[in-house]
Amino acid sequence: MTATTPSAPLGDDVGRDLVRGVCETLGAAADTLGDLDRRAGDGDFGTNIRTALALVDENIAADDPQTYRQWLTALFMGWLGVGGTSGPLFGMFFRDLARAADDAPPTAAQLAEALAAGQATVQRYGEAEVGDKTMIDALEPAVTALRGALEDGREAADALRAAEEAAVQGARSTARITARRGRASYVGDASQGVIDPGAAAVALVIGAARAAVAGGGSPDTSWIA
Amino acid sequence: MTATTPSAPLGDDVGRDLVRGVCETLGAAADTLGDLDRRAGDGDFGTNIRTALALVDENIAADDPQTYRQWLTALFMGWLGVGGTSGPLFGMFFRDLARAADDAPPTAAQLAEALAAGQATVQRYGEAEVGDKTMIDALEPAVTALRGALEDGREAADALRAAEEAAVQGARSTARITARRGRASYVGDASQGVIDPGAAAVALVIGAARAAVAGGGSPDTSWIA
Amino acid sequence: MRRSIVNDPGDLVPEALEGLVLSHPRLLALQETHRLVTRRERARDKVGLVSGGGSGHEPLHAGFVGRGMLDVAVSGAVFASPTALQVLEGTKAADAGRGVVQIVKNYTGDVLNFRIAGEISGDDAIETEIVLVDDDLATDTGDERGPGRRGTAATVVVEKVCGAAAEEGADLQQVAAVGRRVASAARTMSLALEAGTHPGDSAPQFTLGEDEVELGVGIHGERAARRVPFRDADALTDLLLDPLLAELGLARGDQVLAIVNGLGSAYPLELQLVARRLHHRLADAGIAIDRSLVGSYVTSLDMHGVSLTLVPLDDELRRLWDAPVRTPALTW
Amino acid sequence: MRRSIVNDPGDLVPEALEGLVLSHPRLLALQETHRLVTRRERARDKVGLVSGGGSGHEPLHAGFVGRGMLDVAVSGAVFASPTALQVLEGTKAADAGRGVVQIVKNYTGDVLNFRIAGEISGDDAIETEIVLVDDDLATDTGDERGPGRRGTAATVVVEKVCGAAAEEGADLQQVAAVGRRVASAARTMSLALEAGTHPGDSAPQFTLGEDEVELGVGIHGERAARRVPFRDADALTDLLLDPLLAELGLARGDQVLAIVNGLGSAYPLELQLVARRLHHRLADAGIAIDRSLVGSYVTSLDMHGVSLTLVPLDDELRRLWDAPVRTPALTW
Ligand SMILES: Nc1ncnc2c1ncn2[C@@H]1O[C@H](COP(=O)(O)OP(=O)(O)O)[C@@H](O)[C@H]1O
Ligand SMILES: Nc1ncnc2c1ncn2[C@@H]1O[C@H](COP(=O)(O)OP(=O)(O)O)[C@@H](O)[C@H]1O
Ligand SMILES: [Mg+2]
Ligand SMILES: [Mg+2]
Ligand SMILES: [Mg+2]
Ligand SMILES: [Mg+2]
Repeated sequence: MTATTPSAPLGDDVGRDLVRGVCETLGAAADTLGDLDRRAGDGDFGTNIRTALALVDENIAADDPQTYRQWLTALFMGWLGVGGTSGPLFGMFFRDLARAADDAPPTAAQLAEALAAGQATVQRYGEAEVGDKTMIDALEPAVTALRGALEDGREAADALRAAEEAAVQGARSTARITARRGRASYVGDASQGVIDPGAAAVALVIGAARAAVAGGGSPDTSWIA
Repeated sequence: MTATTPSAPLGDDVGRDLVRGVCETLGAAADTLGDLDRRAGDGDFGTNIRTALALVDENIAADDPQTYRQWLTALFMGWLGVGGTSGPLFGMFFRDLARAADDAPPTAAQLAEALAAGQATVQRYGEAEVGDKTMIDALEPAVTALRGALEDGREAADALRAAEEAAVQGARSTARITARRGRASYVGDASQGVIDPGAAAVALVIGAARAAVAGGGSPDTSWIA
Repeated sequence: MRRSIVNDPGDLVPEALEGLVLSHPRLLALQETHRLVTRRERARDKVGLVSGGGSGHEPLHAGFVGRGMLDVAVSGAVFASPTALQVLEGTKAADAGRGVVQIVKNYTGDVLNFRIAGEISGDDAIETEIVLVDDDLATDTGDERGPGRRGTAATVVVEKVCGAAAEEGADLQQVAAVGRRVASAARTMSLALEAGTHPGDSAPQFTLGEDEVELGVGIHGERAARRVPFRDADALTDLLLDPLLAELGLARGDQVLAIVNGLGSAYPLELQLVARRLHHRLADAGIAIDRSLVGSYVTSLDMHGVSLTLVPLDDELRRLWDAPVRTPALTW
Repeated sequence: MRRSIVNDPGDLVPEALEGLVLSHPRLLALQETHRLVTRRERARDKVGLVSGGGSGHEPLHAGFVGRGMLDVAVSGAVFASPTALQVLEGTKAADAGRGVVQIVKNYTGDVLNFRIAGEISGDDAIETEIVLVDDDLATDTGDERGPGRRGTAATVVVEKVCGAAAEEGADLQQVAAVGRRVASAARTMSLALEAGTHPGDSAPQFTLGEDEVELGVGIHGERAARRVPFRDADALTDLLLDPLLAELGLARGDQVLAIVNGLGSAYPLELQLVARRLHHRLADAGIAIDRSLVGSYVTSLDMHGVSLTLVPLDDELRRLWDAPVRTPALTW
């Protein structure tokens, strides 16, 4: 485990590890997340994830990314090749992550600001607020927790662990909400009791980022169901 | 009653009387003839007759015919404005009658040749033979009888009376035939026992010609049913 | 249950013609009495072209009146021939002093009324020639004395090349000859998944089982000789193409004009799939689709089906096909 | 029971695009990976024009690629937006160095993906402008914060005039401005007698009673806000026309461009009746239908219905409308 300060660049391989971690974690959870979308949405989220990951793989194979930005570009371009609402929103979110730094790996502080920028972008395009039962319900607390932890002087991996916890917390809280945005809003109270799959996916992404920075430890997925 | 030889022109008003007689006779019989077509055809013959007669009336009103040819032209052009098979066939038949002579009324011999030409035209276009249960079954015997009577030196009205009798005879005989041409051929044996309406119409036309030449005596229609 | 956007069905044809002409005020004019659609500016010093037939096949024929194609279209009621008088008036209207070619789809009523009109127009010293279109391979019985093959989508090609030839200044015989050349070389096969419905009626002209396809269907809702099992777009296309290729005896290196024609309610995605298969098959056979049309040109009300027409091409036909045309339904 | 001429429904869009491009080899080219239909000869030194959206609306959009209209059309699955990546590649393909106008029908997914593609294409230093088409009067709720009116048949007019302006050499802002001018002035009303059926499905997207008409229907099989009693062609036309006239506030002496648009399986006779009534009504009101299109241009699979679009015309729009165009679906 590497200990880094907010202003020190994260490890050289953080881009690669982050992207690989996101792909592995989301790939493993795709069926479960698709089921959630089936129960309170239109059921295509699992397919959308798989399509995105296949495109990311293609991009990696074609472009042989080396730098952090190249790795994240392979990720965000893959997601932009996907339909539904999650494709463009995750795509633009990852694009902001890609822009965290120039070619070098970002610092923890830059990563936090990039996550905040990503949240703002998702909200600019998706117009969702906290409480609408969307990915914002996981993203907003994660960004807040990360910034707070870094301001408190906690080291990068530790701060990301706090962000992950907040994201999981936020995602789990969506089970208590009736959706107001996205396809899930069409099913009304039937979405009660079902975790928003996009929010859960965000929590896994933050978990994958934590793992990449911390140098290991796949995100827990047992809470999703 | 005017007595005329085959080579003497028929009366000055023969065109007018012939056309008016055809229109009155067919108009009066349209319902009955339509019924026959309903029983052994597609049922539109009555409508076709009415449409034709209305157009003939329009032509007469518009063109104010004076000569034999002008009167007959109003008649044939009216029939050519009608659908179905009877429209064009009667139209072309009457066109040949119109061409019996130039502007003067035809002689009885010319009228006979014109009837024969009309029969040939109907057969050229319709490809029906005697026995096919069509207007030819009335027309052929009428033409034969007329020519024969004139050759025998009988006067015009008398010869036309013979033609009328032959036509009625021919038309009535169609009740015993199963149709092989025209719409009636589609109904098969159901046409048995039903007089062919086109053949009946031809008999009425010859009767109207006889009346025009003889100066009176509407054709009998009681045999049609 | 089927319904139509229609007023009194008895007024359908005159009302629709009026709508067409109002929509093309610079191109078309209407002669109401005989239901003639003519060019707004009558052509001068060229062979005239008249066509027509029953309605329900739109855009045929009135949609092909204009520069480079028909001078006059004569409309009968739905699926019924126009009368001889209508055709006569249409023939007169098409005449510009150099004679008139009458383009007629091979149906008893149409042939009768056009022939009669041609004969009578002689009274007005108008020379006429009939070009009979009889491309429908499904009705090729080989019987010399039968009614012969029906006329379908090849009519568009005949009207186009005759129109171009007339515009170029060809004489009556030449225009008729090139039309006959197309008519005798062209063949069409059609199929339907669902019959059309007469305007105002609530049921289609015939019904098919879930697994049935009407192969060799006509454009008047006539039943076809064969019903075959339903299959996918490629296989349906093959059903049309195989007999056409067998009949036309095309060889590697030959060039054809192809029409993928919707019969009414086939939609563009469907026609594009048929076109794709056609291109693949002919490419494999080494036959070049040098020109093509994909769309609904000769229809049968809202019949759901498609027809495939192939016409072997040579330099003259290609030149006439490419010549400029401006009509409501075909413009280049 | 409904059936389609289709292979694997999942392959429908790429196969149909292939069929389209094979049928127009001199006009179009296909970029398969992102389902782009482009001009065969890329235009140079002009503002680029890209449009697109879900499939099932053919000939929109790919049928309007060609000289004087679109440079690139981007196709999503049936009724689904293309992805941001597809639009991005389409935008790049449309760029000839003078920026790209993106013409987008106002649906959440389309707007999202086009906006994103516009933003990202900035990474390649491509300037973009979005022209949003939102002509569907039936969805005019007056609610500022709602999704706004849907985009329907006015798209054809926007694509045509933007295409002509770009061809004339107008700059990015000018091309976008004229498109926005049309979009803000145009209004459309639609109705359906029968919904469309997804390729491969056996039932239409919704069913109507014998006496019902869906008034204000969308082009994705969305149900409309109102069902009204069935009536004849003139009265159906009035249902569309009355609210349009009320909204547009046209005055005696005004001139309009009108589109009588079939939604899929409406057949020409039906559209001609609607056109006729439209002409009569506007003539009575002293409004000139200076230009018009009657046909199926923006469809919803095989939906049986019709839409009416009115666009007030001025000299500039008329000139741009009249400018030459050569595309599969619009040529003059
Ligand atoms: N407007 C929005 N803003 C933020 N996130 C959204 C929005 N709409 C949907 N989402 C997220 O996207 C997820 C669903 O993705 P997906 O199923 O791919 O898209 P769609 O809802 O179009 O079918 C939801 O669980 C939700 O988290
Ligand atoms: N090929 C034919 N030759 C001669 N007469 C015919 C022929 N076909 C039909 N007819 C005559 O036309 C009559 C029917 O006329 P009509 O009902 O108007 O025409 P259609 O048979 O087309 O409905 C028949 O009774 C028959 O006498
Ligand atoms: Mg979903
Ligand atoms: Mg979805
Ligand atoms: Mg009859
Ligand atoms: Mg009849």
